[in-house]
Formats: sequence, structure tokens, C-alpha cells
Amino acid sequence: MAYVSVQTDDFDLNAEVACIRAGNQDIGAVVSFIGTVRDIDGSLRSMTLEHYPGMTEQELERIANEAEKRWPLIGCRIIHRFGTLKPADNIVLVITASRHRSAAFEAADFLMDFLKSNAPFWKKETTAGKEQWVEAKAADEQALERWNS
Amino acid sequence: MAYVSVQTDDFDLNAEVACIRAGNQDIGAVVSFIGTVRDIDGSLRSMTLEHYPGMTEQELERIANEAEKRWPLIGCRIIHRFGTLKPADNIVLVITASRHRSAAFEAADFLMDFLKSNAPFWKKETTAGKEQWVEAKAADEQALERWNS
Amino acid sequence: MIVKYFSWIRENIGQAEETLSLPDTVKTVADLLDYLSKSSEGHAAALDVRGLVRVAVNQIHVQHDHALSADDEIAIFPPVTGG
Amino acid sequence: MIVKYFSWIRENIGQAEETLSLPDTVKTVADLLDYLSKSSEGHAAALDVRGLVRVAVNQIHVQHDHALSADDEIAIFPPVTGG
Repeated sequence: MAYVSVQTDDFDLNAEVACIRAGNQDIGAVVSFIGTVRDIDGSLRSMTLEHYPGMTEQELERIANEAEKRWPLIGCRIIHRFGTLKPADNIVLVITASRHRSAAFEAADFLMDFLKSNAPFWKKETTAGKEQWVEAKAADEQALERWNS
Repeated sequence: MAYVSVQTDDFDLNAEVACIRAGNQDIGAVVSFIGTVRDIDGSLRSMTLEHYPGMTEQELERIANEAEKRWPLIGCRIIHRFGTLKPADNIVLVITASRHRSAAFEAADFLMDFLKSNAPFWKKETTAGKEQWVEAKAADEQALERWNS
Repeated sequence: MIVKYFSWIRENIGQAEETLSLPDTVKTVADLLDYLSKSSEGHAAALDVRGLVRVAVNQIHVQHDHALSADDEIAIFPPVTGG
Repeated sequence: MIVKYFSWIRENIGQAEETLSLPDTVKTVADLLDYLSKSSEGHAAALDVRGLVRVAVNQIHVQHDHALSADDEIAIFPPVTGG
């Protein structure tokens, strides 16, 4: 049921939401999360995402299946881009659909937490003078722990 | 900063997300919630939303301002429709944008909980034989209490 | 004082709005609900279960012990069901 | 055994992938990391801080005590930063 895509192309939010809603009149709630390339101080030129082809798709499907086990989802879509992106470009899209809002909200939140700590992507930032790999945040590991209680 | 609209017209998700992102390169996360007219067993013909003009707008603004006080949001939009809608039509859209995902997720969740229990809207369902006002759910009152702790 | 009704409370009462001059004994929202309940069978039916009656004064939610002023805009409605 | 490297571990080692025939003494992921660390300065630098070394075997995340088989596909990378 879940749809997963790892791609260089951008995605279209309206089209993806339409896909998840198509033919499902029992959907009452659709939650979308878009993660974007952030440029806090105007110095970022580009961001390059490397990934592990094969494992990435498998890992995203595993995460989506886990969400579908935990919540009564009617639909679940994950699209993650790789390659070189510009400031404000889209990186990732997660959409969940369910009868009631709490399942859609919680599942989308869960998907992003698991994706952040498990999907094999690595970001490298290019600023005026240099290239630098983004460091993993302790906050992301902590966010994961919420879902074990 | 928050944008609030109460309208009969449908909304366009892409256009609304574009509005919130325009000119903000420090956004890293955009969460959208769409509430739709649900038809579980195929019997629903239409749903009519009545509201309290004047108070509705004021209440939605109050709720948005409260969210902006609690989380570091870069943008916040609430659009709620009224009038007669068909199964699978859009009812409500909430969008939040922030630097990090937790603020956007929590604020959107909070906005929907407060809107559900405070915005003066009332739904009436029309099925084959009859019209019936939708009853408020105890679960919605309980959802509110989460935010007081 | 203007009193507005919404949803099934409006339908039971049979009008969306009425303008009232209240006796001095009506000091709070609870007093107003008691007073209105006596004005017709429709009012009584609509306001019968006080636990289902929500009130806004000047477009702000209030409790039933809220004190009223002569020029308030009152709205009486069941629990909201938007979103 | 195929070993793939990603992100700055790949850059430090200077190649994306290598094929190895391991001695019998290499039984676990931890053994493999020790063995690789001795194979070049780049490897040593890349794998120096074991707490920053994540490993997948046959495209599944594993702990450092995971036992290896001769035909495993191993991937070695720093903590992930997607999303």
C-alpha cells in the first residue's frame, strides 16, 4: 500500500496528495511533511545528497510498513530526492492519510523521525569557500526514542 | 504573520504552500493538514457547514496567534470552508512552516485540536433519507488537554 | 441585547436571532438561559440540556457564570464540530 | 566480500567500494573494522572514531558485534543525515 520513491526529480505536492486520495472517500485527514534545503545566513550555494541505492528504497519501505502496522493508515507515500539541490529546494515529502487526524499526524511524525535516523542519505553543504558534510544531530536520535515508550 | 481565511471556495494546496514559503529560505519544514468530507459507507450525499461570521475569523486568528507564541513558526495559514460540500471535498487546511520539523508538526497538531473544539463551525450531514447534525466527540475535548501539561 | 442561535439550537428555536430587553434579574449567562427557556417550547427544547449549550459573548467563548451587559452580542450554540 | 563506503568515510578511504578476501580471524563487524583500519592511513583515519561508524550488512543496519559471512555485502558509513 505504501509508495516509496528515491529520485533526483522534484515532486508535486498536489499530484502526490491526489494519488493518495484517489478513490478513497473514507479519508478524513491528510498530513503532508515537506523537508527543504535551509539557508539560514545566505551563504549556502548548494546541498548534495548521497545515498545507498538499493538499501535506501528497502529502508524507506521498512519504515513505511512499520507505520502502517502502528496506525490505521489508508495511504502512505515517501519521496526522497538525491543529487545536488539549491537553497529552498524540496528534499523529502511524506504524506499520510487516515480516517481521523491523530493517526495521520502521528504516523507522519514517526516516519520523519525514523527516516532521519535510518534512511541511508548523507548531506554535504557547499558554501562560498568550502564543502562540508552535515553532522548528525543528537536531537534526531532522541526524537526516535519517543516511539519506544 | 498568520493568515486566516473563512471561505466557500476550495483552496489549492500548492498555491498555499508557495505563499508560506515565498521569500523564506530559512524554512526547513512545512507541515500541511487537510481535513476532508468523509463518507464511510457510501450513504453521504452532502455536508453543510454553518459558522458564526465574525467570531470564526477572530477565533481562528486567536488560535494561530497562540501557536505562534508557543512555537518558533516562520509561517502559519488556516483556511476553513463553509457552505455545502460533497464527499471527499476539502473542508480545512492548516499549514505551518519552521526551521525544524518538531515545531511545524506540533503546531499543526495543536492548531487542529484547538480549531476542532473552539472554532464556531457546525456540520450537518445529508444522507438519502435525512439530515443530521454531527455530534461533537469527547475525543476532541480530550485531545485539547494534551496541550495544557 | 442581541441573541444569535446556531445549528440545531437555531432550528429548535425557529429563528437565527432575536433582540431582547431583559429584566434586571438576568445578570449572568445562566440567568439568560433560564429566562429564555421559559419564553417558548422551542426555546425550552433547544436549551434543555445545559451541558450541550455553549455561549459566546461579544464573539468570545464564556462560561455560564459570565456576567452580562445590556449591549452584549450573545451567541448560543451546541458544541462546535468544524475542522 | 564487497565493502562499500559512503560520505566522508568514502572520501577518506579514497574509494567507494573494494572486494576483500578476509582471514578467518575476522568474524564480526568489529573484527572487520579493526582489520580495515590497519590496511591504510586513509582507512585508519576514516574508521578512527568507532562511535561514528555505522555498518549495514546486506543492506540492513547491524551492530558492531554482528557476525559476518564470506558473501555478505558490507556498507560502512557515518550517521545518516537525510530528511
